[in-house]
Amino acid sequence: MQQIIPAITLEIAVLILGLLMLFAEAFSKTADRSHMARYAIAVLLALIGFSFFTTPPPANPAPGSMWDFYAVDATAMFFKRIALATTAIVLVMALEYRSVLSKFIPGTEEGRGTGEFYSLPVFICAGLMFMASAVDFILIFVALELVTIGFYVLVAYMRKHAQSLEAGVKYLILGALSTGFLVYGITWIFGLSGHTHLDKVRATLVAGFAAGGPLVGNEHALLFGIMLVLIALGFKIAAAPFQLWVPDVYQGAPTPVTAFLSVGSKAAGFIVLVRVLEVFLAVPAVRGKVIAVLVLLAILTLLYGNLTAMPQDNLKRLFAYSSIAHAGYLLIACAALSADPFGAKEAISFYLAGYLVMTLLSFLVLITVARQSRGDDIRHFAGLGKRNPFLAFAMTVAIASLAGIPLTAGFLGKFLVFKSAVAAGQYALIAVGILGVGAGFYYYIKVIAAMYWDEPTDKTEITVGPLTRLFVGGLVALVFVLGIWPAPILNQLSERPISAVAHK
Amino acid sequence: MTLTLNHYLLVSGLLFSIGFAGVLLRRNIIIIFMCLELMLNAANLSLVAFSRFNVGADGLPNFNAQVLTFFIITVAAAEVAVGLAIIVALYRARQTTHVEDITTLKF
Amino acid sequence: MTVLNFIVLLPILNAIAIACGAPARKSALLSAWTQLALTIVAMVGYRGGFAYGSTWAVAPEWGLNLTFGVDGLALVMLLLTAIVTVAAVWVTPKIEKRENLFYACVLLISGGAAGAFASVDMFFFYAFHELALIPTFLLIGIWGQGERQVAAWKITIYLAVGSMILLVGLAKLYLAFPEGARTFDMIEMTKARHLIPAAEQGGIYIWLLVGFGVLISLFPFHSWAAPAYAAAPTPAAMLHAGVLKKFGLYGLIRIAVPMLPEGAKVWMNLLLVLLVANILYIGLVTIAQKKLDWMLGYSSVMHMGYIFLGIAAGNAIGITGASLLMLGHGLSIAALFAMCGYLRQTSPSLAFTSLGGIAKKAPFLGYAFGMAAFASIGLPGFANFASEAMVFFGAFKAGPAATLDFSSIQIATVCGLWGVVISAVYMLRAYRQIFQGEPQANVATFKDPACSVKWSVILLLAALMVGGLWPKSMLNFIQPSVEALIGK
Amino acid sequence: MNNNDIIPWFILLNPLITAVLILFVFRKNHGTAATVSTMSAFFGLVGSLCAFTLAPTHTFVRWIDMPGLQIPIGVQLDHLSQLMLLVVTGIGFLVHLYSTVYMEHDESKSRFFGHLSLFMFSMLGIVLADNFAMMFIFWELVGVSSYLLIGHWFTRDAAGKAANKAFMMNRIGDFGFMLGILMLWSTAGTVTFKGLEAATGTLTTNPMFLTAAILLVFCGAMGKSAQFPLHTWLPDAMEGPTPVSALIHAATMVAAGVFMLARIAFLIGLSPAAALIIAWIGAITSILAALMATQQDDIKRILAYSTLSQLGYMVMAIGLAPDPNGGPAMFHLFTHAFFKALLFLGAGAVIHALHHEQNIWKMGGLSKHMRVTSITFLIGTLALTGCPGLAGFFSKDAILLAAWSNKPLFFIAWSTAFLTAFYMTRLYIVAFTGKERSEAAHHGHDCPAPMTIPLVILAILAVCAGWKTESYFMSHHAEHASHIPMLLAICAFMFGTFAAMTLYKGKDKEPLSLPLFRNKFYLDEIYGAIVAGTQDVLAYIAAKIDSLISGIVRLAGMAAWGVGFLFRLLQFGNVQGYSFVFGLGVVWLIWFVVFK
Repeated sequence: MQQIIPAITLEIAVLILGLLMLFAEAFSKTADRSHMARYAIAVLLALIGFSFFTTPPPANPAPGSMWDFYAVDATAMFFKRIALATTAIVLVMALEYRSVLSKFIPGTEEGRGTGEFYSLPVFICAGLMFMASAVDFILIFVALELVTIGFYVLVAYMRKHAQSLEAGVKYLILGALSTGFLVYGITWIFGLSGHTHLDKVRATLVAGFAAGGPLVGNEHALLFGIMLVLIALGFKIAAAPFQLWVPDVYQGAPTPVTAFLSVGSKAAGFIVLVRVLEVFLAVPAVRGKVIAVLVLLAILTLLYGNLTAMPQDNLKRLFAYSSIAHAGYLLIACAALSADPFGAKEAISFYLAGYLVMTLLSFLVLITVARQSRGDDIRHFAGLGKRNPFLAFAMTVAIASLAGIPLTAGFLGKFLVFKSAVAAGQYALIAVGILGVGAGFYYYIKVIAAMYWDEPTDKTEITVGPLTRLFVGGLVALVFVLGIWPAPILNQLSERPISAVAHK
Repeated sequence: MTLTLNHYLLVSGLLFSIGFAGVLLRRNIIIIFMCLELMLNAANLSLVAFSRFNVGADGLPNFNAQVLTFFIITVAAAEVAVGLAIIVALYRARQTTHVEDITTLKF
Repeated sequence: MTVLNFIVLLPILNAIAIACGAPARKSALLSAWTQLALTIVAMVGYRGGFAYGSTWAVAPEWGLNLTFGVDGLALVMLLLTAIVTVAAVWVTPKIEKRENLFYACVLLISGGAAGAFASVDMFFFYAFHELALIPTFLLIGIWGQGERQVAAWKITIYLAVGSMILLVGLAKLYLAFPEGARTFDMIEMTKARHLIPAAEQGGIYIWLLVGFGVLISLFPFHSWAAPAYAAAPTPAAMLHAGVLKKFGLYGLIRIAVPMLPEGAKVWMNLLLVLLVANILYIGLVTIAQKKLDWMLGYSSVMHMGYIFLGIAAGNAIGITGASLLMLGHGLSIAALFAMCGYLRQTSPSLAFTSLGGIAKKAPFLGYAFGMAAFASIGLPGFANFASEAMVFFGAFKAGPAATLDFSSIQIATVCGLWGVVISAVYMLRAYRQIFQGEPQANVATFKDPACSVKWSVILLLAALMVGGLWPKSMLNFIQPSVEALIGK
Repeated sequence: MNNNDIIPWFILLNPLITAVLILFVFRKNHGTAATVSTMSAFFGLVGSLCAFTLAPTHTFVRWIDMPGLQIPIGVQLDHLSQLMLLVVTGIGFLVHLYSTVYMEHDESKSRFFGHLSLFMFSMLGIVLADNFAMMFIFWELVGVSSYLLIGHWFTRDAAGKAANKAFMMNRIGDFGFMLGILMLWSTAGTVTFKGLEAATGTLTTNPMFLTAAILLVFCGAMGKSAQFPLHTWLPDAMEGPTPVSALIHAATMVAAGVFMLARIAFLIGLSPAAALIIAWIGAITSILAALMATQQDDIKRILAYSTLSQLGYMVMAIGLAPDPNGGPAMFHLFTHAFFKALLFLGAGAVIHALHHEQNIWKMGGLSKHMRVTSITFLIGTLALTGCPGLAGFFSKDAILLAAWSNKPLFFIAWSTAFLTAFYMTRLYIVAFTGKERSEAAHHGHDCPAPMTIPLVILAILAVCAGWKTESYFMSHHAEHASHIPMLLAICAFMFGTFAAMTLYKGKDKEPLSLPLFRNKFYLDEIYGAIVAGTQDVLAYIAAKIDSLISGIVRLAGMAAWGVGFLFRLLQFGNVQGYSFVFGLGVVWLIWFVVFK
């Protein structure tokens, strides 16, 4: 059995899964919806398996066909798998979280009304997968909105919980604002190039801004459009100064949604960012400015994320700030994208993969512990080393990886990022990055100190369900495997990009 | 006086700015939300304008932009649906739609 | 699987086993002794070159493989690791809380150090060293004393930042090779060193120097060391000051010296200034200390200056001396910390003024401490003297002969010689105040330590004397490796 | 390696094995320790006697051996070392024998004998060394064994301090010594004495360099042989047990500096400037120490200052007449070893008999109670003061003769000879004649045989060691150009003795009061002030700077935290405010790219 499934089948399957779940939610007789999530997890994991047998795109696709806006290359497939895996783990978290959830939604019975909470991530997953393949501004926009609107609902899902609603409203307003900037920016780029397909946009722009080309003199217009797009994407990936929504929304949202936001939304933002940057950076007339802006954004983001996390006591909020910091590291690689295209792309992809694993691991532990300690402050983790050594160890691994200690996935990601920054000669970024790592150690290790140094305030043992235990164990193993033996991931990325947007 | 592309762009820019100003200045979340829709419509206007003034070799306008416009309208509708639902839920929970009142999450 | 794999894996697997509930002290001791025995087996069976190689592909396209292999220099460092591990585990008193976690952390530090020394691959060389970061943090924070929490944060963040700087330096070095020749294999890199453009070497060298320098507590990046050692539980201080700190020096010898000779020239004067500051300035700071543990911590910082001097010399004599000094210093500081730990356990305070006349009450301790103290200030008969002398010979030879117009490295050598006087000042004063004089009231019930402490100190001192009386036993391993490294 | 080569190795390793055996096996068994140690010293003496008859040999093993740096451990048996072996093992054996009684009731007797054997090993290492590095190694080892022996009674605070001081002063000297070795090695490429001798051509290319190197090496001798200004440790070292003072701080170890200079006499001969400076330093030491000795009350301290003074004599002699065979310096070293050891052991017998009374003004009339001791002490005194016919006369004469060519030095040397006669006579008269001035002095008695036998043997040697032995030390026979120096020396002896006799005969307390001399020219105080003013102040400043550096690091951390806290204030919860910041960001970026 090899390569018989067209890639688009995966998205279609995910969409159908989502629809089936909605039907089940509407027509199911029993109150307990957890089986839906379990089936969905199984299907999503199966789809990851199927994804290895997809057909490559046709060599010369007919004009006007699907391939005009949909590309399948190594990076795209990689991110599709990331989306599937993330969604599956988020569903595991959702299962772990369901007792908390049902307290805050209308309904009398335990479990009633949670079905949408399981099905919406599946739709978002479809959006993420489309985004991974999107090479046309239209598809990018639509996929991005599919994801964003899904998140609006999920963030505000706990309708009896004021903070969840508040987070939802904030996300809604700021998200819509960024959408406005995105489309307005796309408008300007379209206006200059006359195309929405990235490859054609690039070709037109490069020719147009070449010496004597028709567009010479319009650099400012192009830069204006590019900046608007970058601002919108900066919002999605939580780059300073467009990051203000992140801590509030992360803290208010149901924790599985927070995890999904920090992984899925960020991954989606970065894959789009990389795709559009490859277009913008190809135009010599604006390249310098774009890089300068990326450097500025990266420095601001690194400083803001890392320093602001230092005085933080709430773990969810701390992870929110740290996710801003991680966006900063990824932006370092983005700034190196034109000097070291392949290395930087590899760095971004690998960093995201590692980030996914460690973030999901930390949130999985966070949900389990927070539910039983009744709170998600750092002090609720005090003495976890005694209350549940397994979870404490898992959290230590996650923290070590987030902080960037070698032999973990997070370290290898950082290494690749710094390597490409060195290759690009971005020493200011490196200096700020090192500062950030130092600050990062401070706030990450705070968690370890709480877990091992401090005596528990609440001596009850913390129990872990079998599914959660399985996934925690798996993710711990994955953190080490990625950190020590990255070959499988790299092999997926090493295949040179074959889509139209690839550097030729 | 003939209407040039620049006129359209100017109007669209004004729309965008008015929308953004509304977001910054109005206190009621529903009105803020309406202003956000205004910003999307500014984009729509300029897109159509670009499409109209960017006539291809075959003499037809560039339909890509018009397709995008339709998508934006559709997406905006979905966004409004979800957004209003959230705002209604918020109003039910907190009996307010003022931005100053929803500041429990901070620092 | 070679014997080397076992040497590296043993402590790590043992740490995992202990964390999972194996009897802590017994298995830790067993593992440490086995590690030592295996290391000796490996040394006996060593026949030159890089031996006991084994490799697993990790990312072949970057030239990244998990490759183990040792030359003579690495073997000596492994021996240091093994001996200090045995001693560190052995001297550990009864741990009241979370014994298993304690021993697991200790063994992880040891395993990390062994892994780093046994790695041929630059990436894993770096990675293994960092394995010790979290265990050190836990050891100091949970079982430490004094300002343990502040010290734990400080050492962890400081070393993390240093490691990041080092990482950037290593990345620069990796990228300095032309595409196609890039590899993380340090042997291959050394062979291909001529491919590094001379103009770029300075830029790489300074990153490595600062990065490694932080890990080694090179002035002015030393302020983590003394507080951490004063706060750390005895085995952690022994392993960290004795073994882990040598990682940075080993790295400089393994990477910076052979691959970046031009870079070394660019920064020579800076390095000399810093190392002289390490020797003289830190020496003075050490004199000003009023507590034994702080004094030992600072003295360990000070002695790094001599090793840097050997490295700065850049010739076979200096670097061989520096390598031997790593062994000597590691053993002597471990012995001193072991006994300092015992004193701390039994005395109310380690302030010099509150101790006195202990030699009368505890003759063994008086003797052993005296020997270790004399060893650390370079008394002949211990490895420190032979190596310090070689460092001085090598460093002095790096300048011109038969002229009083000394070059900068010769001036640094003179300063280093004066440092020998300074170290005698503080060590002898400490010894006099603690051990000599009439026994004070608060040490009236003082007794010699139990066998475990005694024998682990004896083990360390014996190893020191073997290296000092018969330096060729170690030089036979070190010298060919160093000569191969610097290409003579 | 034939039999002849084994003997020096035996001499060298024999005490080491003994020391190890005592310190590790016979720790608790004091009697055995003393016996083993004394037997081993005896074997050493026998070995040295055999070695004296052997032809010069030289064997070595490679200790450090790499391209560019060879440091052998070798034994070199030649003219110089053969004689020195005899001195060291001979006096060593007698001191061992003496100690078996002197230290009889000491509770750490085995430790004492262990360290004594360790000292013998180290000292013999210096004597036999065939190269500078090895000499330096044993140089340090004698330093440490001296440290251990001075601090034998370490519970006494003064002993600990004295031991420390001795080690520190030696360390300072060794700083120069090592640097000198490095300079010579870097130029000649070898550390062996033979190699250096062969490389004189290279060494003399830069005379300034050679002078500096020799003087630096001489620093080592200044420390070990207690030359001004590094001399202050030697009087304090008298805190150690008296046999130790006799062996280490009178006869052998302190002479190691002179021996070392004799070893490199061929180098000193190449640099007249260095030789002159060495001679002057020796002369200054000898006169200063003699002046200080005139006002001391502690019997051991008087002898210690006298040792200093005589060592200065020897060093001066080296500077004046560097001779590969030793010259007058080694000759004086040879004779001085016997009578000074004799004097110390005699003093020890007095102290032992008087239950640790060391103040000469609390003695008196001891010649009545301690016949053997007082007679032998008198012989020692006469030998030291240069009474014609005794050993000291010949060697001093040789030195004065050598100094005759340099009149200022001769004058100093002559004054020293006069002062020596003065203060030694003072010591003898006050301590041994007149009436008993304390209860203890009434109960003085001669000591048991193992203590008196060494006195007698040494007394015999003190008388006849100078007879016909001078030629052994002279590589070429210079005719006595003038008899004036000899006559002047006799005058010095007579004036000094006479002056002291008239001044001190029958006195019960010090008739002269010269605070400057009594307080040793205040040098200890000056040094203390220098150390306090430089080292301690610098250490204090350095420690302050260091806490500043830590403070900066800490401040950086706090600053990061504070900036983070300030940033956090941006997160004030109002979504409109967030939009505003968003808008600011937009405006800033657009301004940055479009208008800048």
